[in-house]
Amino acid sequence: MAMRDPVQGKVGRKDDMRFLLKQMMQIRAFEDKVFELLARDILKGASHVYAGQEAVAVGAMQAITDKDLITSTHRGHGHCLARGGTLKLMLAELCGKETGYCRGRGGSMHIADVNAGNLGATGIVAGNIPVATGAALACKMRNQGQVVLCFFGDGASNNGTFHESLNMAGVWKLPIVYIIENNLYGMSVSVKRACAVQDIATRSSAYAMDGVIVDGQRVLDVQATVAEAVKHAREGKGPMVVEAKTYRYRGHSRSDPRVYRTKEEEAYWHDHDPIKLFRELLAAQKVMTEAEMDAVEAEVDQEMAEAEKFTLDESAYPPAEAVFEDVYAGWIQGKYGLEPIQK
Amino acid sequence: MAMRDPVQGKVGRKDDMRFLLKQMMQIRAFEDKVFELLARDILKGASHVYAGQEAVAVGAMQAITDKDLITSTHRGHGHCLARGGTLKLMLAELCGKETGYCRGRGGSMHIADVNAGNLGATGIVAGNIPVATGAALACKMRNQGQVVLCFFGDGASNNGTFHESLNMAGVWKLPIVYIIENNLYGMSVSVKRACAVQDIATRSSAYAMDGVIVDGQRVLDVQATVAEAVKHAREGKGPMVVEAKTYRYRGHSRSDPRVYRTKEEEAYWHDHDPIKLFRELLAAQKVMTEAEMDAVEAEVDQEMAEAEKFTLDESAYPPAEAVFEDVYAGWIQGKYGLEPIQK
Amino acid sequence: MAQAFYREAIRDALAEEMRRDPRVFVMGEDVAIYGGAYSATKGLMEEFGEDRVRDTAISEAAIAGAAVGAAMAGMRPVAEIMYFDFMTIAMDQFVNQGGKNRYMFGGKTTVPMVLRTEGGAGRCIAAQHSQSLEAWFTHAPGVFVVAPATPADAKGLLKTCIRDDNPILFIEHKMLYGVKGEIPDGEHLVPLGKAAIRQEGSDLTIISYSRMANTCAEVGKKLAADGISAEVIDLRSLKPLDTRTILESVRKTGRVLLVSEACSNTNFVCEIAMRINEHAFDYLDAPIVRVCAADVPVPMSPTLEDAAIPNPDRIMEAARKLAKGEV
Amino acid sequence: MAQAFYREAIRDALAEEMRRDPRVFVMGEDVAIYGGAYSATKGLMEEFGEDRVRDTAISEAAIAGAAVGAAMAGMRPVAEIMYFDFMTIAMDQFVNQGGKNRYMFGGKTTVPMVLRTEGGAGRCIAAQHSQSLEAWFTHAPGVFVVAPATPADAKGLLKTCIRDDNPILFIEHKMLYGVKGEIPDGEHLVPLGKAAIRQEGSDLTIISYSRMANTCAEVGKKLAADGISAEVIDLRSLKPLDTRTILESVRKTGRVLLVSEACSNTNFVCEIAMRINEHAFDYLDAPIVRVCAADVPVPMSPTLEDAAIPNPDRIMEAARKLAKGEV
Ligand SMILES: Cc1ncc(C[n+]2csc(CCOP(=O)(O)OP(=O)(O)O)c2C)c(N)n1
Ligand SMILES: Cc1ncc(C[n+]2csc(CCOP(=O)(O)OP(=O)(O)O)c2C)c(N)n1
Ligand SMILES: [Mg+2]
Ligand SMILES: [Mg+2]
Repeated sequence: MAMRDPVQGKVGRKDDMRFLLKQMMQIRAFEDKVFELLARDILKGASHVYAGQEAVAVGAMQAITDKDLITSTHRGHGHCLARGGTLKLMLAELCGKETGYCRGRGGSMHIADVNAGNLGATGIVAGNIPVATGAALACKMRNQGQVVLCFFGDGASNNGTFHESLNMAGVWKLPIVYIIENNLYGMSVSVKRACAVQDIATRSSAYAMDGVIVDGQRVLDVQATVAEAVKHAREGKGPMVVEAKTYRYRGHSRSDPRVYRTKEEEAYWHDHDPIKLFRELLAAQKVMTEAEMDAVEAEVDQEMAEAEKFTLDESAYPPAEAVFEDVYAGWIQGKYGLEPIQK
Repeated sequence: MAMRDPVQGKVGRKDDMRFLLKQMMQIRAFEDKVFELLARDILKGASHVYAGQEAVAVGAMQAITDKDLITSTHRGHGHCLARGGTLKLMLAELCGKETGYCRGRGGSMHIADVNAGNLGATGIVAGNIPVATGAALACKMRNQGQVVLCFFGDGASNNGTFHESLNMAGVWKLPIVYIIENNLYGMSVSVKRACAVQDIATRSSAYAMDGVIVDGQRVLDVQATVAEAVKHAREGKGPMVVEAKTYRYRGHSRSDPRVYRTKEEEAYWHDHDPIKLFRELLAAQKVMTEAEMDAVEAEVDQEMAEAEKFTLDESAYPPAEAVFEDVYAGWIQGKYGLEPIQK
Repeated sequence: MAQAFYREAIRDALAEEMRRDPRVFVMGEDVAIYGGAYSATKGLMEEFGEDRVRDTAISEAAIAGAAVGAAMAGMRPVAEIMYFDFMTIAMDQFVNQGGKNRYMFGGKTTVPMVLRTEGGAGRCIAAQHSQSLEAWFTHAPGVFVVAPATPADAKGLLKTCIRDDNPILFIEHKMLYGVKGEIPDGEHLVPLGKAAIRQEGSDLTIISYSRMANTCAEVGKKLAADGISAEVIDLRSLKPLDTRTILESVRKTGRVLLVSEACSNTNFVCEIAMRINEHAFDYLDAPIVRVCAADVPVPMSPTLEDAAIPNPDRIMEAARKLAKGEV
Repeated sequence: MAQAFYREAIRDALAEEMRRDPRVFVMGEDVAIYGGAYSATKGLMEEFGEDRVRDTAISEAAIAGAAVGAAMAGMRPVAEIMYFDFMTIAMDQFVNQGGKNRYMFGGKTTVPMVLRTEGGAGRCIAAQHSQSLEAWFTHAPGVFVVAPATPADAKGLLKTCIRDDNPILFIEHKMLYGVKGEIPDGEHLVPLGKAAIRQEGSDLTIISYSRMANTCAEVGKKLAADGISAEVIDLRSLKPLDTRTILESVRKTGRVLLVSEACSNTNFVCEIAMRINEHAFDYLDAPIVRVCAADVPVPMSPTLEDAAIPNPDRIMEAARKLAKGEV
């Protein structure tokens, strides 16, 4: 098995391009709002924001169909949105409101929409790699042509579950694409200091899998490269690894002073901003005018404002009495312990 | 990083060669006795026997010095003997006698001699890979030129701890040599069905480490190859992986009918028996005569008989009252819970 | 009623459910060609093929996690962790993902999976192959815990567990596989959360589960011969727990002996004691007594293993003292 | 006596022990450059260098296991698992190897290591970042469990743990790092296995540990204002456990309230209840009462998180009822 070359994405129909642009802008706007609400202490808890990495989720998700499945990470807002999530239900979830995707039980780190094929974010780094692999096993056994996209970070690739899962997928030739979002850091620890190899996709060889490295800032390249990997998986040729080189703009948490990296490095990546690059491409290829693109941004701002209003003004917290609901399917806490729910 | 070629071992001084031969014979004799005592139900518990793999432990252990450390596996008798263990104390341990290495608390799966640099066997497959890696970290920090040999099987290489540990050793350039005893099966599951790659040493590339594959049936090749890896590690060049291709003769447990492998395959490996091959070499190179070698075997039989006598006739079981001893250093179970041991 | 070994009961339950529901499949180390370390999956590969009976690598985290994912994606996996002791490696996947996904996701998913494992001491295989770790799982929200003592319960409960929509830890016992018992003919299902009263009695209540439930049943008989009337309860499910049956018995006897093969400190039986204390305090005529394993890693040596694990004599002695008011 | 934050107390304990003993070193995720997710290792890398303060990859099993190996090979590691919830990944290495090697090897090795971690709820960070899993470890033979509530105890106990020859799980609490308290000057060591009586009293005994011990201390004061005299015990070490202090108090008050932030079912406080039942049954004037977390994955939403975790009001109410004989 060897390292493949990434596939270069070509500009497509205007509608499609507008959709990609809009999704990236939605994610960016969402994350900006999240940061603001965190600062205002309206949003509780921890939120790991996706700003900077938008092209990965948005590009990758274009490569699959509705019936396919994904698993996400602690940095899951981008995946959720790109998989078809709405700003409203996402923000409501982050704010712990009953109207959110998980009825406020999960929050940022557990945002999920299982019925729509997003098997969820996880607070455990690398925690979803086995889960995704099992989902791919189900896909294979059910034999309806589904594939799984499993997202995770560079840091996650040093966890044991990465190894066990990729080996399992390799042996069983499961229809899954592992998408490593290598943003150069796991929290404060750089890939250089945490990971014995710098190109994580090369690890695919340990599982007799193909690997490919793609520029994670270019949404069309991500789309095309993942599409090829998905095709490979869907055709029964087995799993693949796609490593997208990318960058997160924000600190790991709101209080993170980012001492572990330089201003120059940050500037370099802001220069390679996925939205900026895509706008430049669309303008250069005359797919959309600046004005048209600004209009998309304005539309997104509007939607974001509505989502904020929905969340803060129109959504309630779950009632305290609901605390025991939905731990078990069919059972609920009673006076003496768990009792079957009477139907 | 690349795969290295194994080093070919040369026949050395007669005394040394006699020592290697004797150790291999001791292990074989020990394992035959173990099987016999299991069948007679004198030996309780599970024993994973090393017969067939003798050249690996014996050869590898020649490559290190007294101050170095090793970790072993559930198949640990060979490592213990080759690291300087005596048949008496080993057999006593397996039989759960107070005179054994672990005073009968550990038995086969936990045989250890920490003071002699054998940090022990473990019942958890792959369980000692992190422990060995931590020991290597200690060696590096203490800076006294020690190295660690970490033994484990093909099956263990599919466990998450393999990945996490080798990555840690790779990043920190720890003085450790990972010795994979690839005997083609993890219990009943062949490497073909469990492991996405067949040459496990190639996985070293995922950790920026050198790997090398050696014929595990040729004790001198193992010795020379491991010696080179140890030198590499001791000089601060970082960890290495050595994969020894080998075979276990016996079933995984006494009741294992070995349906997962063929009689032909077994015959092939018996034909490549490590003791047989070494005897042929010593004879061909006129280092030892057949008679001399037979004399070694007789000596070993005699020792084995003494070990049996020691264990069965001269050694007692630990007293039941001792059950609470040595769980904690400095504390013991009292009426109300743990109490400090009064000095 | 036919006689069958516990291991056959397990296998039959698996086979029946696999025949009934194509979503059910089996995976784990050495479950296919080998038929399971304790032969509880023997013959399944031959009947259902390698697709539905899967040998895995030695990757406990991936086994448990893959079961979680497969369950969420529409299958009903029955995964095996060969020894309870190795659940230490699968904890995150089973407890943090499997047990919590439903709740974290607002009730919008189910994780219908069974994780079969096998625990307990008795074979002199020492500290990493003899543990009983059920207390970790009764403490973990989102997962059920089942530990049958008889072939009939093993069969009936395993079938029920496979049909249930929750992640369930199904704990077998290494010393029970070779035990024979009657199994009701036809479709045999045992409900979750219902204890079995193995013997009725009025002087004291002995509560246990898994292998120790059988030991307690024997002790109960011997006590009867001595004129002591013990009610012996076999919990079968530890979560959901049949608190009502326990309380009824305690209200009758006023004396309770709890028996478990797991380490004493923070043993699951402490939860039982706590519930009795909460709901039947005034009925207690004596302190609740526990006979559990010593708080030590299970030693290999037979003399020490026996000293570490509850045996019939010690249970009997504790029961006698309790019944005679000597506690 | 100087004032210090809990997080500073931890850091000072580490720094002092590292200065005293060159074998002591620190490793974990983000402990070096970042100074720890909760800033408890800030400044250590600057003083002791990257060799003795090591950032690791996200490899919890290897972190715990490497600590075990380093300890057996002559060092005294203090490893960090960033959230208690991630101990699920390190269970095998810590519990099966770290906790058992000494016993399995016949007492011929020691494993002097501290695994620092941080648990508890209160930050709305949901089910995988809010757990209190101490019950798993009190149930695991071979390891000690320590959970300090105050800066002084955090410092004094951490120093003691580093000097102790056993593998110790040292549990900090995420809501305590920013709490200030007095710390005795000079060498300050707190012994293992000694509870602190935070308030003396005669009407009931409230027993807790970690953050909840502080909450209980406050509740104790408020109860005093209502004329209820509560003895408030902060266990500090859960294993070894100061059973004597507990029993003395129970013999005096006859009423016991147990408080823990961990899930109720098989909570560690059940072990305390069991010991009280075993050794002071006749002194009990009422059932032992527990206030623990609901048996649910910790929900993110603030209303639900508050409902799931014991709060001062619920503890107060339970204490009042108990004191007034309404239980
Ligand atoms: C098992 C586990 N270990 C540690 C953490 C704490 N943590 C949260 S995010 C993170 C970094 C993850 O790095 P990476 O996988 O590269 O993803 P990124 O945050 O860069 O997107 C860490 C260490 C965690 N949540 N889970
Ligand atoms: C973590 C764990 N999983 C499973 C087992 C059961 N088991 C014992 S030995 C073995 C096979 C190990 O294979 P390998 O590592 O190749 O070593 P070998 O037995 O071939 O020497 C298995 C599955 C175990 N002891 N530990
Ligand atoms: Mg990263
Ligand atoms: Mg093998």
